[in-house]
Amino acid sequence: MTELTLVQAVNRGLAQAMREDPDVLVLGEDVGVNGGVFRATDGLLKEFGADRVVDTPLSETGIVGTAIGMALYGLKPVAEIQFMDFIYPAFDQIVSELAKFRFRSGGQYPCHVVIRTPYGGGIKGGLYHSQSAEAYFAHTAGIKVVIPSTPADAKGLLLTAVHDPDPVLFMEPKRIYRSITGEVPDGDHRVPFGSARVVREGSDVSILAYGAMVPVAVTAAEQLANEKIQAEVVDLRTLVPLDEASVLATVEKTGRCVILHEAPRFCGYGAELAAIVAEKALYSLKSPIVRVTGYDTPFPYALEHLYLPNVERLVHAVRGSMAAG
Amino acid sequence: MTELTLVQAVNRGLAQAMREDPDVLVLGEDVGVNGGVFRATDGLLKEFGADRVVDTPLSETGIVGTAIGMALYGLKPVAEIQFMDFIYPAFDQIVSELAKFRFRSGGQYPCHVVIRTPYGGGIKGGLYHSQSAEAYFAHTAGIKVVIPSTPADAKGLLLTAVHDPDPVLFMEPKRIYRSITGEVPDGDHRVPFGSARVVREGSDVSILAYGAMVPVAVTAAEQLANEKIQAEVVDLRTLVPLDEASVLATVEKTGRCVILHEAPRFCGYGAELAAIVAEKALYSLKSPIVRVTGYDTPFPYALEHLYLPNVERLVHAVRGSMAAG
Amino acid sequence: MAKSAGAPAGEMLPSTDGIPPADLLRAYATMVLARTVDERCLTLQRQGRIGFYVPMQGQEAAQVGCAWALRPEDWIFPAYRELAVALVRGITVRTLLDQFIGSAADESKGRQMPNHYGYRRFNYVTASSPVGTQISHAVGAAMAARRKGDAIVTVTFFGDGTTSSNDFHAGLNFAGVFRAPTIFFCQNNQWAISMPRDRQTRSSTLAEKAVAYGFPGVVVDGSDVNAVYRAVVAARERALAGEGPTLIEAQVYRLGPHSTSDDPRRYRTDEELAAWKEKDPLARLKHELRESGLLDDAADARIWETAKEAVAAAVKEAEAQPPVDPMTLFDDTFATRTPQLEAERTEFGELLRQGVLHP
Amino acid sequence: MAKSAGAPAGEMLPSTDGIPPADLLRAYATMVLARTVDERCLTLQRQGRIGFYVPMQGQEAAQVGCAWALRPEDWIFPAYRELAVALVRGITVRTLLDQFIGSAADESKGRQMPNHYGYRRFNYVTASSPVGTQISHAVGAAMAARRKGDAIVTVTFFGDGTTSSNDFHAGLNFAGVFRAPTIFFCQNNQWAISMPRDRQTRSSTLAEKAVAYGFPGVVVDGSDVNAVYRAVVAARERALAGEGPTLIEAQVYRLGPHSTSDDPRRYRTDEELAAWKEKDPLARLKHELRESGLLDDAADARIWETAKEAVAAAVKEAEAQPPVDPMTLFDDTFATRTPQLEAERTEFGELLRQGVLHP
Ligand SMILES: Cc1ncc(C[n+]2csc(CCOP(=O)(O)OP(=O)(O)O)c2C)c(N)n1
Ligand SMILES: Cc1ncc(C[n+]2csc(CCOP(=O)(O)OP(=O)(O)O)c2C)c(N)n1
Ligand SMILES: [Mg+2]
Ligand SMILES: [Mg+2]
Repeated sequence: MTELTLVQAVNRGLAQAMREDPDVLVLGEDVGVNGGVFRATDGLLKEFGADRVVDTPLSETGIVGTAIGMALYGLKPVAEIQFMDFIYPAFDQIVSELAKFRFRSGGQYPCHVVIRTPYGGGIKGGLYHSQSAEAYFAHTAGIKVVIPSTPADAKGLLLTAVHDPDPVLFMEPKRIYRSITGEVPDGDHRVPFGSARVVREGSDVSILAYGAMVPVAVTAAEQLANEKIQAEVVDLRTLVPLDEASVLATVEKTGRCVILHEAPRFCGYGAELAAIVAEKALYSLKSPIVRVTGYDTPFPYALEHLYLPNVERLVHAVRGSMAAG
Repeated sequence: MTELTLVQAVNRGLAQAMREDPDVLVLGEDVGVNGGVFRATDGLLKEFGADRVVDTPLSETGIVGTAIGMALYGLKPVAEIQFMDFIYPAFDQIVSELAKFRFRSGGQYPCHVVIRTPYGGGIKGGLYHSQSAEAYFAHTAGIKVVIPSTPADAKGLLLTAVHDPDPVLFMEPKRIYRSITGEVPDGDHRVPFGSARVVREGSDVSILAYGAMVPVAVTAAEQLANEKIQAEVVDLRTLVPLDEASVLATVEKTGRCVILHEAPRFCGYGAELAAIVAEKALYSLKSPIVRVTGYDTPFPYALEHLYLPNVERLVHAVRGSMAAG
Repeated sequence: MAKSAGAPAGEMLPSTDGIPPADLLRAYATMVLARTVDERCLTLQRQGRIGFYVPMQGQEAAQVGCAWALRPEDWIFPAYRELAVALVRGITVRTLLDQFIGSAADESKGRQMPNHYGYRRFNYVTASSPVGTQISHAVGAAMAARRKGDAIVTVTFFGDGTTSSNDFHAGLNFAGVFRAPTIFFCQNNQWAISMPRDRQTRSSTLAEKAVAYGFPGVVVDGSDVNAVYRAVVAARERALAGEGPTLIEAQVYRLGPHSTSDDPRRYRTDEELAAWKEKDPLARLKHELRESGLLDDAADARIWETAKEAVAAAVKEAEAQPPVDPMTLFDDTFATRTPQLEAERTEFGELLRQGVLHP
Repeated sequence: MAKSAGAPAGEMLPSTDGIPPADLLRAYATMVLARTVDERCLTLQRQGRIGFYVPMQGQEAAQVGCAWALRPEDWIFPAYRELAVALVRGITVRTLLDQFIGSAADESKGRQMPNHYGYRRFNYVTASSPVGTQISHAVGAAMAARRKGDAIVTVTFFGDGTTSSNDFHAGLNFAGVFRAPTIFFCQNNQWAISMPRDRQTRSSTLAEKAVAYGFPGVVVDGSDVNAVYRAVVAARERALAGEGPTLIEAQVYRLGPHSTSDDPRRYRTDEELAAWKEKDPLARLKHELRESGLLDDAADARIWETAKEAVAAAVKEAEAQPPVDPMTLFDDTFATRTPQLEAERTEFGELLRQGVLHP
């Protein structure tokens, strides 16, 4: 066990994977000499050389396209997209190629690329350094979507991703890259996909969250406990595959469901969670489902603090959920 | 009034807009000399000249990017993406630029581009000529998403789109381009955005649909009527802005909600509809919400007929909804 | 006849020579076979026996010349029009027809439209429809092969229109920077559906676009199977010597429609077509073979006859194959089904059993 | 001092000349002003008074030389590093600082990070962060202007790294095909964050990439304000004469960090920096002005002093502006709010009133 920040845990996870398996390599903009703009790949060039830590030209299309080619040939590339807001030039490669290669070839061509990318608000990044674009990818059949919320999960889920036979989009909550530290198991620590984590037990209301919203949910739950409201906080960890059983179990237990994410509400990931609950746990619901999310505008700059869901907004929403029904 | 197919109605709508307003122009691959691969732009080159019916190089990035530049300068470009499956190279331009220009400039730079694109299955087009990608765009703040299901709406909504001050994604259900005809008003016929159409009234269950799924819903409703199940069919027409009031009204009336779309279920547009109902009309629900959708796989070729929601699957689902609760 | 195809054997010849004389007849036979398959498939499509088809007539010499210069270990990243490349690789007509029909015998499980095939055992990567996306894959695979110590090249095929795509730019730039052992084989067939080459881009040749990426671009007469072969052999040697990629522009003409959904009379003249028919690559090679005494009319007729019979037999076999098993729909989205897919599959199976859905 | 900026008046000079002598001192003063703003903003950022900053030191001559050759009617599509272009346009320091601070006085309503500004009244289009996307906009706007009969050009700015982007390829190709009156102004500042120019692409110059699109590309010494001016005047004349676009590569150096989040010592040497500091464009123009008797030390000191005072005054004013009104969050996603946005806004207003959210 070592006490690490989330970004250090990512770094150790990458190093671990690369040490174990010579087919693992890292590529992206500024990942080599510069060690990544968030230092997630710091030190890797020195340890593994320019052949395995590849500084690329400025083209996300090229990064993902060449990573796919590498994976088809048998390497295990981990591509970095510098900010999730810049993943769109690679969207065609991800949606048309990466996600569909196995299917369209009848299983002949698996395509195990991991795409790592920092996402989310809270760093005063405005429209283009703050987006949470998980819903686009969760809707895309053929790609797994993973978001850790702790240093231990960051390493453990990343190692699972690198060894997974399918494409994985690995979203890193950059807002908590350094603001939280935690014990991280040394060595080949792996956290399985599709298994949510109950961060805090509670009997009154379920809060479903992931990534940088998990600490917000926990703080809110602590405040709510003072009001004798016991909130259960569930960290989904992997959006695809979703641990539907855990989602249904907590809602069936508490009868109330509050969904929390940073992305805009309309057609966001929370909509799917709400839909699943409305389809499969309707009769357990004591009050209407509530979503606490970013607003349906582009991400602002000056008003970021009001755009991002925070503890106050969540507490208010949970109180509302308790009062209803 | 003239009896037209849906694709003819699109064609007449474009001609109408271009005759009225010299700032309207059309651009895209094969839209000029060839008249579009579905002939949606047939005859326009002859009437309006190569200056206003622009055959472009093979780059969706370039098509949308130059259309944005034209709109910034004051033209009203209508860009065609040959198949919706090929919109992804333009995704960055749509999501990062088109949808955000007005917001990021504080209202200084509106960006009224219309993107027309044929979407959906049913033509044996396999993975790359069948997709229904509406959810990606409905989740993107700043762009309207419109899908007609009749010839009259095709013309009326298209004319509204061309004159709308905001970017509009206009999705055309190619499967019914020619299979249905209908009376279309001559001249400047406009159908407002944000107003759903009750295609068929019913008291037992609400079917929410759009585009090529509307005729499927109507046929199913007719069959169900034989079983004394009166289904209300609502054609959403515009996914953004959504006519939420009509959605809630029908569900509150019938107490049962079946959502129909071609796209994969997970994080599809139906999830948002389900979420809204679960948030705002929960207490009206007599049975769990049901979604009848494409499966969460890429779009297949040989098995297309089993992938696409059809009348049988919908009827079965409605019966299930009636039996439950 | 299927055996007439297949990768060339023996040592690679110095790059100044064309296809080895001993192979030339086989190369010709492969071109004839490609033409025969092509014409047959256009008919099958018209008759509704296959759903769609992308013909390649006029491009046989470019494809055979290129493919003949490669080794079976070299990886191919095709577009959708490379029938003759597939045949040179040794992929049988029957195998291809299984894909066109989309039966249970299709090695890709009937997942894609006709012409979008691929076979790992032939190092022929499964095609997609979006143009150009394969280009950067070829670059990545070449980098991977080099890293693994495999002395192979990757070759990617695309058309004149596709030089405008994002991946053309990204792929060629990455290849230049990383000196990837990749051959970019552009079949400039003069048209991208209805868009003529001159309106696709203002560069005077497509080959000269390589300047932007710092490596050589060459133009070659794509009706001349030997010229193409020589260009590809040279590019392959360069790549394996660590000197990096080459862009080859083979100038050809698409004699047929873009696809069975296309009507080329809407955008091009009969005169243009007629002029290019004069340069038919099959006629050209036949003429050369006759001049050098390798072929006479009787032998030529036999080659055509053999091709026709082989195709007829393959069609018959392929049409006898059973349809795709519906339950396979839920395979291969992921290596193993997620709980969500498992649930959808169960429900789907139930609908089939109850007769709600009909296979 | 703000008045020293602004577009040049009078007839455009023949393209063989540099900036008109009568303007040269104003051009120099604008460069000094840009440098002064730049240094002040780096300090403001360190002090937490603005959130982020992208410096442009080293690129003043390229930007001023280019902008000076344009007319106010010409549309500018910037990246995020074109401070001196904005100043030449007549956008005041105060206006820019309002944006950097993101106050209620920001004409873009505090929507974006510092440096991402735009002003319709100055024909200076609002920047975004994704690199390159502005390039195809410039092409579309140029086509639109021509269609509307406006004799203007569009000019788009981007860096060496951005030549690898999708929109560079698409934009230049469209411009070539449609002969758009667009000037592609590439500031090759040798680095794309930590990626040196030579590893960005293997072409020998960036200008030669224009070959791929069938129009001229020229290299110009970006430290020489007159050389840049001449190149842009020539390109502008070409464009207005209907001869199409030009790619200009101005070779410069980014003297500072990529942004305030960057530490350039991680990837480049002090020696390299020192060598380029020798070519500081301000020093160069100052030297020329002294040689030609247009400037002496006292006058130079006054120019710097004036700039400093202007900037100090602007900072003071800008910092006194009130914060953005929270309720504006729901404006400008669409021209008029959808029912969904109206509902979100109402709920948001309620949360503010109830003290759940704090402005
Ligand atoms: C990204 C994308 N946009 C549009 C299409 C539709 N389309 C299919 S082929 C084609 C033309 C391709 O021309 P070219 O690259 O010259 O190849 P050719 O078909 O002539 O062999 C177009 C526009 C597509 N497949 N992909
Ligand atoms: C599409 C995209 N990918 C990545 C980034 C992150 N990024 C910001 S600036 C930059 C380098 C740009 O280099 P260059 O084009 O040379 O311009 P310069 O910053 O040197 O002026 C990168 C990689 C981005 N803004 N957009
Ligand atoms: Mg072509
Ligand atoms: Mg640079």
